[in-house]
Amino acid sequence: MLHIKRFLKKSPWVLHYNTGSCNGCDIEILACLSPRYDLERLGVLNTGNPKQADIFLVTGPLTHRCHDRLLQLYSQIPDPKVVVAVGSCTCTGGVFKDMYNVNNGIDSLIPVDVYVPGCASSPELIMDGIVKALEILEGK
Amino acid sequence: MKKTITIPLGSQHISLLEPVRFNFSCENEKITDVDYNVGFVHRGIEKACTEKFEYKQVGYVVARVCGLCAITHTMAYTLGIEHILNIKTNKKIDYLRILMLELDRIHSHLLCLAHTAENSGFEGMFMKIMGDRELVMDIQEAISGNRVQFDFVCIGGVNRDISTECEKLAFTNLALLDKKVDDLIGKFTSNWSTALKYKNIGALSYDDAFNFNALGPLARAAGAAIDVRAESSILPYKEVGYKMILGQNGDIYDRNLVRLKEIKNSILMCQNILSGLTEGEILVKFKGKPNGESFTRLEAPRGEIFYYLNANGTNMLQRVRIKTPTFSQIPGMVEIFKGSDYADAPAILASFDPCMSCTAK
Amino acid sequence: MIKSIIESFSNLFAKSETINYPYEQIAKFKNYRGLIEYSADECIFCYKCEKVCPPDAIVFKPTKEKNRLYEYNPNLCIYCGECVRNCPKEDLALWQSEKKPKII
Amino acid sequence: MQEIKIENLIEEITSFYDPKLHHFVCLNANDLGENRLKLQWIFTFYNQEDNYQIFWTICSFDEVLPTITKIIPSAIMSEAEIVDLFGVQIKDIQGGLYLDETSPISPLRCSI
Repeated sequence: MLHIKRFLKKSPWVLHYNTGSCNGCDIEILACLSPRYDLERLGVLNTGNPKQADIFLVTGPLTHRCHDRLLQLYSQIPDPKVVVAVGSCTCTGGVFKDMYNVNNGIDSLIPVDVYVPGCASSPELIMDGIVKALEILEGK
Repeated sequence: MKKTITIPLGSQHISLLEPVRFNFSCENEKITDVDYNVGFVHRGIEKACTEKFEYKQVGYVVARVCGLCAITHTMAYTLGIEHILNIKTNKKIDYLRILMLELDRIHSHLLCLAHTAENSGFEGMFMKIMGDRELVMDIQEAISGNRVQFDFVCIGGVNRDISTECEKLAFTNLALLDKKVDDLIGKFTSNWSTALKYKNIGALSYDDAFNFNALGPLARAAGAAIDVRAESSILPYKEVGYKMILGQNGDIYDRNLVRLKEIKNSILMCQNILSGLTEGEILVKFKGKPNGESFTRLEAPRGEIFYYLNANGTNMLQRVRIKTPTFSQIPGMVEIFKGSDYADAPAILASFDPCMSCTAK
Repeated sequence: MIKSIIESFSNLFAKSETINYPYEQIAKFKNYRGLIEYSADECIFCYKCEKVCPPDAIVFKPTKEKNRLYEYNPNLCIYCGECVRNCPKEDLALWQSEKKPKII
Repeated sequence: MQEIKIENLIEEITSFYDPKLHHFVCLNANDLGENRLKLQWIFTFYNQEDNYQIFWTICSFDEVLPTITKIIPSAIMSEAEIVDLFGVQIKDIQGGLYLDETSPISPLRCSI
């Protein structure tokens, strides 16, 4: 069993959820999987099931309706897990700061390990963030 | 014996980029009723535009309504406020604005086609189209300095001029893309898994297109000649070689083809603009504060976008109303879902190219 | 059919489209909109950048001395460049560099 | 621009609207303060340049407004949005399109 954990870290699977962003960061995450940047060569696979994921990519300021869904997804991901906040609005709220239906960044709800700034974060920055997340995952 | 089963799709799903929830009521394989929940990404931008931001900043804020048609939102807002402030822009500014609008349309359509291919189970095609899309993204980055959020348009003009290097890059990349789109048209008309199995699936009839107020490629695929580019004289679209593209049956196959042909037309427009660009000012100076109201319509990649602005002579606007293409099309989409197979639902959804961050604001 | 066979064979020998990023650098275009940089020596403290910034990423904090202290939050910035365009001493006091923002 | 009375709304729009000729853009609301709400039903014409037909009326927040979804099905979204954001009552239209229990109630209404 201990061995499996070692190999899990070689191929982290990514879960992506949008909590109210403008789609800009989401299409850049999609562009990360495209041939130009190709995250899959690092062993990263985009998955739809939270129970198989290791890295949680979140985009967007936390809207009220996404609140419960984000918490549910976060609790369904098995340990060890790393949360990456992609985009300025995910880190602090960005332009959407203090709007009436927004909670100013996801760190008000779940612990965040890596903050990736940028509006919209370029694939280069997202890859930097995932590489950093891998280092953290190794230590956990 | 018939038994109704409810199958949810969303809000988190691998084939969805953004949170939206559909509840399909199915009898055996057929969808009989659809319940939708689209408000996951409601942030309250309309309120913030009138209370938090001054009218000069609002252009940058409304760009963040949607990342896919960011330039269209800024443009519609800017044209509206220029109408109130009575600013006349010169030809060069208009052409540069159309150039960015059309580049945005190309990349958005390519993304939609890639998504449709992925949802119909053709992963290789997804990779190929996403690879081709990088050509347009490169032009956008070279011109505006950012890949997605351009922030290119400002009140009175544009923020950056095109350098000769950018022009050269744009010409080579567009010529390359033109060839690749020709190739894609061949694949989308003859290949079984992307094209032929989607004939007569998810169809919208000509009459329904009018009854449900369909817009953009969804309406044009059904043969309805609905395009704001032909109905509006704010931007000189007719001078740069705009042509209406119509389909026949309104199914997924036709929608894909209409998108591909529109990309061809947009490439032609971009090339015309780039070869006919003259020297000139890129920013017009203006004075005063806005007072009055304006209605602006513009064609986004997904259809008509509408801005209502009301200003009362102060730095803050009194009311900003944003109406986006997907917003008014949802009743039509629900109608298309009824009667089709559940297995086709993700592909139909992807072919609508829905934009939820637009819808919920 | 024949066309696609020829295409797939030529793809075998074509140059790879992927950039091997963390080990290889991505070439950036000129005028890339990166981090905003500031020089206190040149600043005339007109506070125009603070006024125009949509998300309030630039804030001048009051201090005991005469001039206020410039504070910039890259995690709040939306990289629109409006502050630089409004700066009376553009390129000297405030400019948009081509550096990437730092990841924490 | 054409002012109409709220009682005649359905008749006016039924006699005007032809799906093949007119395009319904949206229903727009604007809070003028002092319990007055300006409503605008915005239509355009297909194949004509920049031609708007706007029906407008001013009503109060206590009135129950009629719905036009029987004539124009796509109006349901605009109406549901206004019910949510302004707290207006429209017959047979439910709120809850955008807002939840934790969100503020009718946020776009003037506070005065």
